[in-house]
Formats: sequence, C-alpha cells, structure tokens
Amino acid sequence: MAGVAVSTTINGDAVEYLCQPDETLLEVLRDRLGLTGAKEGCGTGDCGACSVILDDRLVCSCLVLGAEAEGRRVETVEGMAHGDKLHPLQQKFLEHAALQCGICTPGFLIAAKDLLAKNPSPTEEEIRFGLAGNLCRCTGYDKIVRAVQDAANVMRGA
Amino acid sequence: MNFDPRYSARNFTAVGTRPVRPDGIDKVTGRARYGADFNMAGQLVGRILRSPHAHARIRKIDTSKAEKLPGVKAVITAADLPDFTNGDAAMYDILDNCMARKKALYDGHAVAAVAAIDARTARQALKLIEVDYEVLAHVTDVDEAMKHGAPLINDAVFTEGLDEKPVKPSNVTKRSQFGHGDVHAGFGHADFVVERSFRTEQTHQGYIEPHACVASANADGTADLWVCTQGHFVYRQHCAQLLGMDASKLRVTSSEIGGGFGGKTHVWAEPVALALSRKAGRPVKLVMTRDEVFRASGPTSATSIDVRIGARKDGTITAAEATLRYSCGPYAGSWAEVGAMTAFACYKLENVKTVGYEVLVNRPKTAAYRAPSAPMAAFAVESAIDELAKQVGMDPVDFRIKNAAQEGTRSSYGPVYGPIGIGPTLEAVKNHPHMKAPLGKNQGRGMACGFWFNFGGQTCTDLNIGMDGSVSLAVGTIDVGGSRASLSLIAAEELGIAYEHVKAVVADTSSLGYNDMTDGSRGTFSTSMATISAARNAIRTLRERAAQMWDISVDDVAWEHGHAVAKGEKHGNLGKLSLKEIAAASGTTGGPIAGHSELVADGAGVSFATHICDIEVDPETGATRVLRYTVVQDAGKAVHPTYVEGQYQGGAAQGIGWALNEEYIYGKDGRLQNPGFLDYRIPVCSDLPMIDTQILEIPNPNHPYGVRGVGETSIVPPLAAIANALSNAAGVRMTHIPMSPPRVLAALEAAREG
Amino acid sequence: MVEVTLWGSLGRAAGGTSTLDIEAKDIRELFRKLGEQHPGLQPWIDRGIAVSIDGTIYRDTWSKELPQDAEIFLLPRLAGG
Amino acid sequence: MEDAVGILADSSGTAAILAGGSDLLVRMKGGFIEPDLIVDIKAVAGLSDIRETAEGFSIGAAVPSAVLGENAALKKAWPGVVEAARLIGSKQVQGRCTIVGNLCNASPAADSVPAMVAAGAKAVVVGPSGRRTIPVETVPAGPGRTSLAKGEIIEAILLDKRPPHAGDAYLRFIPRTEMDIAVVSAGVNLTIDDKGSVKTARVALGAAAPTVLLVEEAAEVLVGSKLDEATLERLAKVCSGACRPIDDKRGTIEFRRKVAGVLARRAATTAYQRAGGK
Repeated sequence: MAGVAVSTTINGDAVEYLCQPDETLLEVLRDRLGLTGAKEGCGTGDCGACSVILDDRLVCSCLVLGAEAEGRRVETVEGMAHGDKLHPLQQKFLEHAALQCGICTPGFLIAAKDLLAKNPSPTEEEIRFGLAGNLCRCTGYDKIVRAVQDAANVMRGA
Repeated sequence: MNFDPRYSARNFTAVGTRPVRPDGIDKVTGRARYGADFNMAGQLVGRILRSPHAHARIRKIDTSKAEKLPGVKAVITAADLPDFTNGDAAMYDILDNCMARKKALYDGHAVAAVAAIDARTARQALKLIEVDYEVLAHVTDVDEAMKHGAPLINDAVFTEGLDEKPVKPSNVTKRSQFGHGDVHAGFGHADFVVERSFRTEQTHQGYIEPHACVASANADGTADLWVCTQGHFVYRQHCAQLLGMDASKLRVTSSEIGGGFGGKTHVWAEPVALALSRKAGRPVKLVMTRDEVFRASGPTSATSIDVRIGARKDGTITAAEATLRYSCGPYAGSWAEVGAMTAFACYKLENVKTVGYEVLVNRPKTAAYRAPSAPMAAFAVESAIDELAKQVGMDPVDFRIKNAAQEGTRSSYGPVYGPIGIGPTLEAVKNHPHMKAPLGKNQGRGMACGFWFNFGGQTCTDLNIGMDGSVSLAVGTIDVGGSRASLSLIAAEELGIAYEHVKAVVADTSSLGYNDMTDGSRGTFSTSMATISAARNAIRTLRERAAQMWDISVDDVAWEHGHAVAKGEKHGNLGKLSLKEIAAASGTTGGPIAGHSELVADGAGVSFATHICDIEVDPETGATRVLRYTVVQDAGKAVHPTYVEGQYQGGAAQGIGWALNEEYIYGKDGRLQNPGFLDYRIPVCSDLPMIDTQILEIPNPNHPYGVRGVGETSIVPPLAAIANALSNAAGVRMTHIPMSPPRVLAALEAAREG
Repeated sequence: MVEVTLWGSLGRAAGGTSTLDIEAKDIRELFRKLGEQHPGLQPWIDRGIAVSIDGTIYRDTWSKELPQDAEIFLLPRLAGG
Repeated sequence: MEDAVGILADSSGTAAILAGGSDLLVRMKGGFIEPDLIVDIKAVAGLSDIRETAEGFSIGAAVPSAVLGENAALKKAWPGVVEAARLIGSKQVQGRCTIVGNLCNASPAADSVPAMVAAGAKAVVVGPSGRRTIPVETVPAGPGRTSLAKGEIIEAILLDKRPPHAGDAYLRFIPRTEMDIAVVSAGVNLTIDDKGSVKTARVALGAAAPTVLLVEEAAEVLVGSKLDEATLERLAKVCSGACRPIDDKRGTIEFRRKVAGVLARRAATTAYQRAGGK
C-alpha cells in the first residue's frame, strides 16, 4: 500500500515521516524514528507500556495509527527531562527504587505525568486508579505509588 | 589465592545503605535497550508458524509457495535444525520444543519459521506455508493425563522411579519420594487428622517484556546474538549446541531484561532466529507477540495435591504426608520432585513422606517460575496446617511456632538445617501490630509460611581499577532487578571506597568466563561472593604496589578504609597511600591493577518467610479484595534494603495474582483461550494495598557478609495466606487456585445451604 | 569413613538402601566409589547430584572435603526461578 | 459527513470506520480484520461536540469517553451513562474510545450499551439513503454484528432532557478493580413521583445474552414501588431469570445469572437515590 506522509510534533520538535496506513504510532516511534522509550508489552492496549501523551490525552500508542498523528503533539518519555535536569517523577522513581527491571517505567512515568498535570495532589487511591492502565510485574506497585506521591509534593513546591 | 567464604561479623559502611542504582538514569529516560530495542543493518523480520492443534502428527510441510513470495529470504522447518544433541534427552527436548520434529505437542508449538524484509511480508508468508497435520486425541488436565487410557503424549516414556520397571508407556515420566520416619505409625498417635485434596491451575511469569532477540550468523561459523535473557552463558551453550557451533564462536550479549522470574532461563525462539539468519545470510530480528509468549514460552505447572497431617491434642504434629502431581508440558521435568522437597520444609517432623509425579500434558513446556513448584505445595500444606490448628484449638501462629524447624532439625527433604529463620519470622509475626488490628464485616485475616532453597553456582567477576582510582566491575550474572547497585556496594565495602566510584556492568559472553543463570535467587549471593574475592585479590596487588612505592615488604602493608597503611614503628613516618594515589602510579609499578575471581559459590543459605494478609469478600459476588499485606522474611544481610523490600513486595504481588485471578484456561479443543493480558489477569495498581515488609537478618554462615538469596521465597506464602484469610472471613475452605469470584461464590452458596 | 544418606528416589536406584558407609575424603572420591559400588547410580551422578554437608548444599565441587563426622546427604540438582 | 458516507458506500473491499480505534486496531493487530479502507471521522465537523439542546443532549460519534466525564451538565443529567462510558478499558483507552464505537463493536459485554439502552438513548444514522434515528438497542444484531447497512455511519447519540426526580446508574462485575471486560453488567434508569414511588423504569443487562437485554418484566417490578426489600428481591429474581448467558473464559452461566440479579438490585438502589428517593 502507498505510504502516508505525516508531519507532527514530537517532544516539541517538528517531525515528518512516511508510514503505512495500518502502521501504529508505536511502530513509527520505535522502528522509524528510533524512539524506543515506548515499549510493546502486548500490542492490544492492555498493559500501558507504550503510553504516550497525544494532545494532552494519555493514550496507548499501540492503539493509535501513525497517520493519526498528523498535525498533533506527541510526548514520549524521551522528552521528560530538560537537558541534564531530570523531571521530578524520573528523580523520585530512582530514589524510591520504583522500578526493578524498568520495562514498564517509561509508560508509568508518562501516565504519572498526565495524572499530576490534571490532579496535582492526588490521594493514594486516585494514584492507584489513575495508574491502573499500566501493568508492572516486578514491584507490586508499592514504591511506584510512593514515588508519585513524593514527586507530587515536590512539584507542588510543598 | 584461595578464598574463605565464611561469615565474620563486621560493621558495614557501604553495605546496608540505599543509594540510587548505577544503571537507573537510562531506565527513566527511555535510553535503556531491551531485547526489542536493538537493530542491525540489513536485518530481516523473523516470524514463527505455530500449531493450532493441541496434539497432531506432522505428515508434511510444504514451504514452496512461501519461498516464492517476493521479500521472503528464508523459510525453515525442523529439517534445518539437524540433531546435534547426541543422546542428551534434555537438550533433544529443547530442540524439539524450538521447532517440532515429528509431532506438534501443544497449541502454539513452533512448526516452521520465515525471515522476510518486513513484518507484513513475513505474516503473508506464514499463511502460504501448508502443513499436513494428522490431528490426534489430546489431554491437557494433569489428573486426566494420569488416568488409564488417556492419550499418550510420548509412547517412548516409561515411568522412572517405580519399584518394578513398567512394561507399558505412560504420561508419568518419574516418581520421586522424600521423607523419614513411619507416617503410618505417626497417624496412629494423632488425635486430629486433616486430609484434603487441592488443585492449582497453570500460571505464567507474566513478565511485561515479550521474548526478543537479534541473531546474526556469518558464513564462517561465527555468530552474534543480542537477547533478553536470565543467563546469556547458558543461552550461548544451548544455542551453540543446537546449531552445531563452537560455543566461543557465538557471542551472546544480554540486553536489559524486562522481567524473567524464571521464564527467561530457557531458549524458546533464539535457535530459530539463528537458523533463519544462517540460511538467509542476514541478521534476523525475532520478537514474540504477547499471544505467543502465553501459548509458547514456559508457564509453571498445573498441580493436583493430596495432603494428610495428624497432630496430638498438645499441638505436636505426629505425621505429615503429601502426594503431588505436577504437569510438565509435553517434555519430562522435575517439578513435582522439587514440590515434594519443599512441601513440609518449614516444619520439624518425626514422620513425613512426600511422593511426586511428573505428568506429561499437551501444554507448553513447563519452565521455572519464582521458587518453582513451592507455592503450590505450600498452598496445600499451609491450608491443611491452618485447619489442623483450628481443630486442635490453637492459634495458627502458635501452632506453627510449636512445630517450626530449627537449627539441627532434619528437613523433610533430607539434610539437617544449619541456622534458619522460620522461628524468628513467626515470632516477628506474632508481635506484629498487623496481627492485632481490628477487622470489619466480611473481613478475615490469614497467615502462612514459605521457604526456598537458593543456590550458588559458577560465577566470574572482573574488578579493574582505573588510573583515576575509579573502579569498573564486570559481572557475568544478569541484573534483573537492581543487583548492579548491591554489587557496587559490595565492591565499595571491600575496597573501602565510596559507592559513587564503582561502576558495575554486565559483561557479554566474550569478556568473562562461564556464569550460571540468574535464577535460584543466586544473583546477589554468588556474584557478591565472587566480587568480594576479586576485591580481595585486587587489594593484595594494591598492597604490593604500595610496598614497592614505599620500598618496604608487602607483609608490613595493611589495607584499611581504602588506604595502604605501613605497619610497625620503623615505618611510622610513611603515612598512608590512597587507592587513587596507588592507581595513579600503577603505570610505573607494574601496570593496570585488577582483581579477578572465578569460583563456584556454594553454601547458599535458605530463606524463610511468614506473611499476614487481610481480605474482604463480597458475599453476593464472591469477589475478594486484599486490604492489608505484610511480609516478614530473613535476608541474612540486606545489602541494598530498598531492593530487598522490592523483592518481598514483587513476590507477594505475583502470589496474590496467582491466588485470586491468574490461570491458563484451555477449551475442550485443547487450545488456550486467554493468551493475553485482558483475560490472563495479573494484578493492576488499584487491586493492591501498600505491601509492608520487615527484613530479618540471620547471617548465612557460608557468606562473608552473611548474605542469603531473597528473590523467590516471597511468592510462596500468598496462596495459602489468602485462602486462610478467606476461611477466617467466611468459613469456607477453598481448595482450587485461583480463588476466582465464581469459585468463591459457589463455596459461599454451598456453605449457606450446607 | 563417612555415612552418606541417599534421598528417596536415589536410595531406590541403589537397591533400596537409604544409607551407605563409604571411604571418601572428598566429593570426587565419593562419586567415584558410589558409581563403582552401585552402578545403578551412575546415570544420576552424570545428570548431576547435589551434596549436602551439615545442611549446606554444595554442587558437585570435586575438591570439597568430607569431614569425618559431617552429615552427608545426596540430593537432586535443583532448577531455580 | 456526506463525503464520508460516499467514500464508504463506493468502497469495494472491506472498509472500517475509525473514531477511537481501541477495538478496530486490536482486531487488526490480531489479524481478525484486514481492512482495505479506513475512514477516520474525527475531523468531520460536529462529530467531536457535545451539544445540549431543548430536547436533551447530542453526543458526537468522535467524542472520547474521557470528554464525557468532563462535561458537568451531562454528568448531572445522566450519571449512569457517563459512569458506564468511563469504565470502558483503561485510562489510556478512555482518551480515545467512543460510546458509538463501543455500540458498533457489538460486544454483548460492552460497558456503555446497557446504560444507553436503559436511558432510552437513540442513534442518528447517516447513510446513502439519508438520515434516520433509531433506538440504540436495535444497532447490535449479535456478537460482533450490527444492523447497519454498507456505507451507514452513526453520527451521534441522543439523550432526552431529564424530567425532575430522574436517576440512572450502571454497574458491572469484573474480577479485578480495573482493566477488565464486564463478566456481567446492569443499567437502570427510573423516575419517581414526589411521594417516592417509581413512575417509569428501564432495566438493561449486559453480557447476559448475545446482545444487551432490555428486561421489560424487571421494569414492571419497579414501577409503583419505593424499592422496598421485597421489590428488590423480585427484581433480582426476574433479572436472573431473564438472562441467557454462556459459559466462557470470563464467567459461568450460574455465576452470571446470580450476579446479574445482584447488580440490578444495586444499580436500581443507586438510580433511586439519584432520583431523590430515600
């Protein structure tokens, strides 16, 4: 099939690519643009490891077509730090050991960033339900929730 | 210099602290490279054709149409993987599992594979491969498979370990037995006896990263493999043997690994990728879909277990007996054997007997899953123990304290125990505030004990000291969950320098000697042993160089807190030489300074745990919710306490998922019905409370710092802890795992009518 | 001389005896003598046997000595997870 | 809108409509469907709007569930429909999936459909032969099949304006607390008079039959009652009796029957409270 030309914005940079009509945004990010931060854990929207933010909406990039990114803004984990300054969530995930193998971490960081953007001081339950779309098999979630709570305090300047 | 592994008490400076891990930045910025994140120039996409049948003879495979499809560069079947296993049955099973040679033995068994220029072409090529199957009768249930007349998976299998040699083939590959004393007599003295049968469904390790590799085989017999694995040296050995290559000609580089839990201790598609690459003459990238991971990697066993335990009025157990039937998939395994060994391991028993049966079924080849075989056996035993305590009229914790194994106890699997932590974990639980917290309506509390052996094994470590005095540590055991942090702490501790000056990396197979798999909770235990040994060797060299710089005898030079110190008044004026200063002069005093260690780490200390769990059950729907969870486990010495807590919490969470919702569901057609994360339900964030942990430290006498393995025990108690909590909440004794809502509701209804 | 106990299935492969007295100073000699006195054990030895000495499990490290009064127990090789 | 209909009508091979895509892409990835043509309707004017008119609400076909949850007026008027839409999939799916996509995927376990059926919602269908409005329960024809003809697209979902003392609610049973497809579900919509007796009622069950089940008899049980214990008991029995569930990997017939009754009771109680009943 003929490719679809797409021009979009990824992590603040203008990006253009050619993709197949049935190619997902996740495949574009990983295989065409070399942004391998988003991971494929299931390919069916059930694990959240491929989470990105599309025009301020948290989505699974495996359930978005590459062509749908035309004219929109995509944020991935690779865009969270600014120069050598980590985002507070990145820093707190390290300090709390909120990751062990780390394959789910990019997805969790993006989901937590979206959660805190919309709810700067979430309760534990709001964090747990807000992150329920991201599966983790190593940590049992305890330290992830604590890292998000800690980051929320820092970001609120509390 | 031989290395003395014995424990000696010391107060630590680096070990026991909680620094940020050295490999963390890449993992939070998305730069860390996992199995599927690696690409090579000119690589092809590999895809595998899998059997849709549970059991079928492969009469013929026609790949001609697929080979003609434009963009297809190689198509292989078992014919492209000649048998180099020369009589090694275990290796032959691995070969046959990678690509079926005569029969497709389960839904998802690989029968052919293609390498093509892109995924779309590869998918189309798979559809053009015609396989002529002769569908055979199948059996997927562990009890059904043992019955007379059940379809035979392998008619060359005769049960081992029976008193008389069997004449007819069977689905039972082996019978194993453990124990001591006379259980018959023991039951004679019992005032109370509990006898129950339990079943647990098959579960998967559930790692979020599907298996992935890039294989690049060259015409000259050399090859490279980039792969997510728990043991790149073992993968090299198996892949090289299956492909008829010299092991040292195959370099295996381990990527970061996205979880393994035992499921990445075994090659699945890697030999297929190498064979495709060899035939196509180009690198091949082969990434499993989630559907393939569930259907065709290595879940743990489904089990059927009978337990019988008797005790006197005073609460002393007089006899304990268990028969354990474990499914192994279509290939022989020793899973029931390990179950039989661990079943009663927590207890001091006069009369105990356990018998294990390995059972073949048309399901994927069973592999290890975190303390393999132990959670199922503990579910049966700890449930029966709980019921027996109630009949005797004793508190479940006190009943366990009375019968807990101690130092000197003969274990149920044979050897006498050294110092062990089951007693202290039970005492800690008895005094834990969780045990006294109030419970509400429809709520209940349960507790259970767990054990795992832990191993040592072959380990190599290189410790190189840079000219600037910073240290690079190359280890051979895969770091799944943060061991690079603990190993850096250990190197810093032994050398007496700051943690920040140590950088630990996992070396590939061409830069270190052979290392065993990261399994059996041996990662930190054995690699820390080799790291301490390497550091001590480096310190010897540092002292020699300092002696040379001072021009005195090396015997007068001691190593204290990262410095060479001249001993004796005659050297009073010499002051100290820091590691940095010695390293800076290394060019003139004999060259680069390093410490190496190649050893077999033995004497891995067992790790015991006791868990407490509160649940609430909805009487109208049977839904069970975990309200509070506490893990108390013996770590010997917690090198990096945060990551030890992480192992406790992660193991408990997997146990909770296994107890409540996770199971392989096979239809009557022998096909797996839920190969995906939607219907194979692992716990989500909102399912679990915070998981509280308490680390006990009963030093392991066979490790310099007293370290024990901690990675696996935590998955053992949850199944029984939750079952006992449900019994406490609603008076129902659940005997079938997972305790899903339909099963709990049916039990509640039966209890209401009963 | 050391007293060696064989775990259930191994005991059966040695003709039903569960304990043996063997003259061996280390694991290597123990395995050699076991194989000679009880050929039925050789396949198990080849497949790998773990040796427990006073409760501590050693793989088949040949050079490991066997203290005279130690409790020696032979066990199957274990796979981990 | 007419262009989209034209493209679809003229297409030869299999064509698929893309709004949220959370069902379509899963079926494509699984190889269950390989469309030759995908029509993305998100850019079509009006389809991404929620309009409140004198007659009630019009929800555009491309409005993601998450947006429904952020519309205060809609949440106030139809809390049941909104909570059903907000239970579809994970938070990530919520940012994409639409209730029209959920309806047209025609899964018996679709979360938003029982609430829409209980609410008496209507679907505005645009096709080659013009525009028509039909009750939502007539759209699904069986598991994975709809009654729509080739080239027809659903433009919007219509919800009536709410009379005083009206309330609706939706509950589903899932083994976990998130991320599951309903094992069985119930949507209840009712109005009460000023003395607290139920005036009108609609009860719909999900994952209890090949399509969402509108249970007339259950409505009759509620009408005239003040949701006393006996009424709720009868409601549960009627709903359990009306189910024609199947055994599958998510639940057993017996379990679905029993829990359908339990959920109908609980949803009715919530709807009654939302309508102002004690």
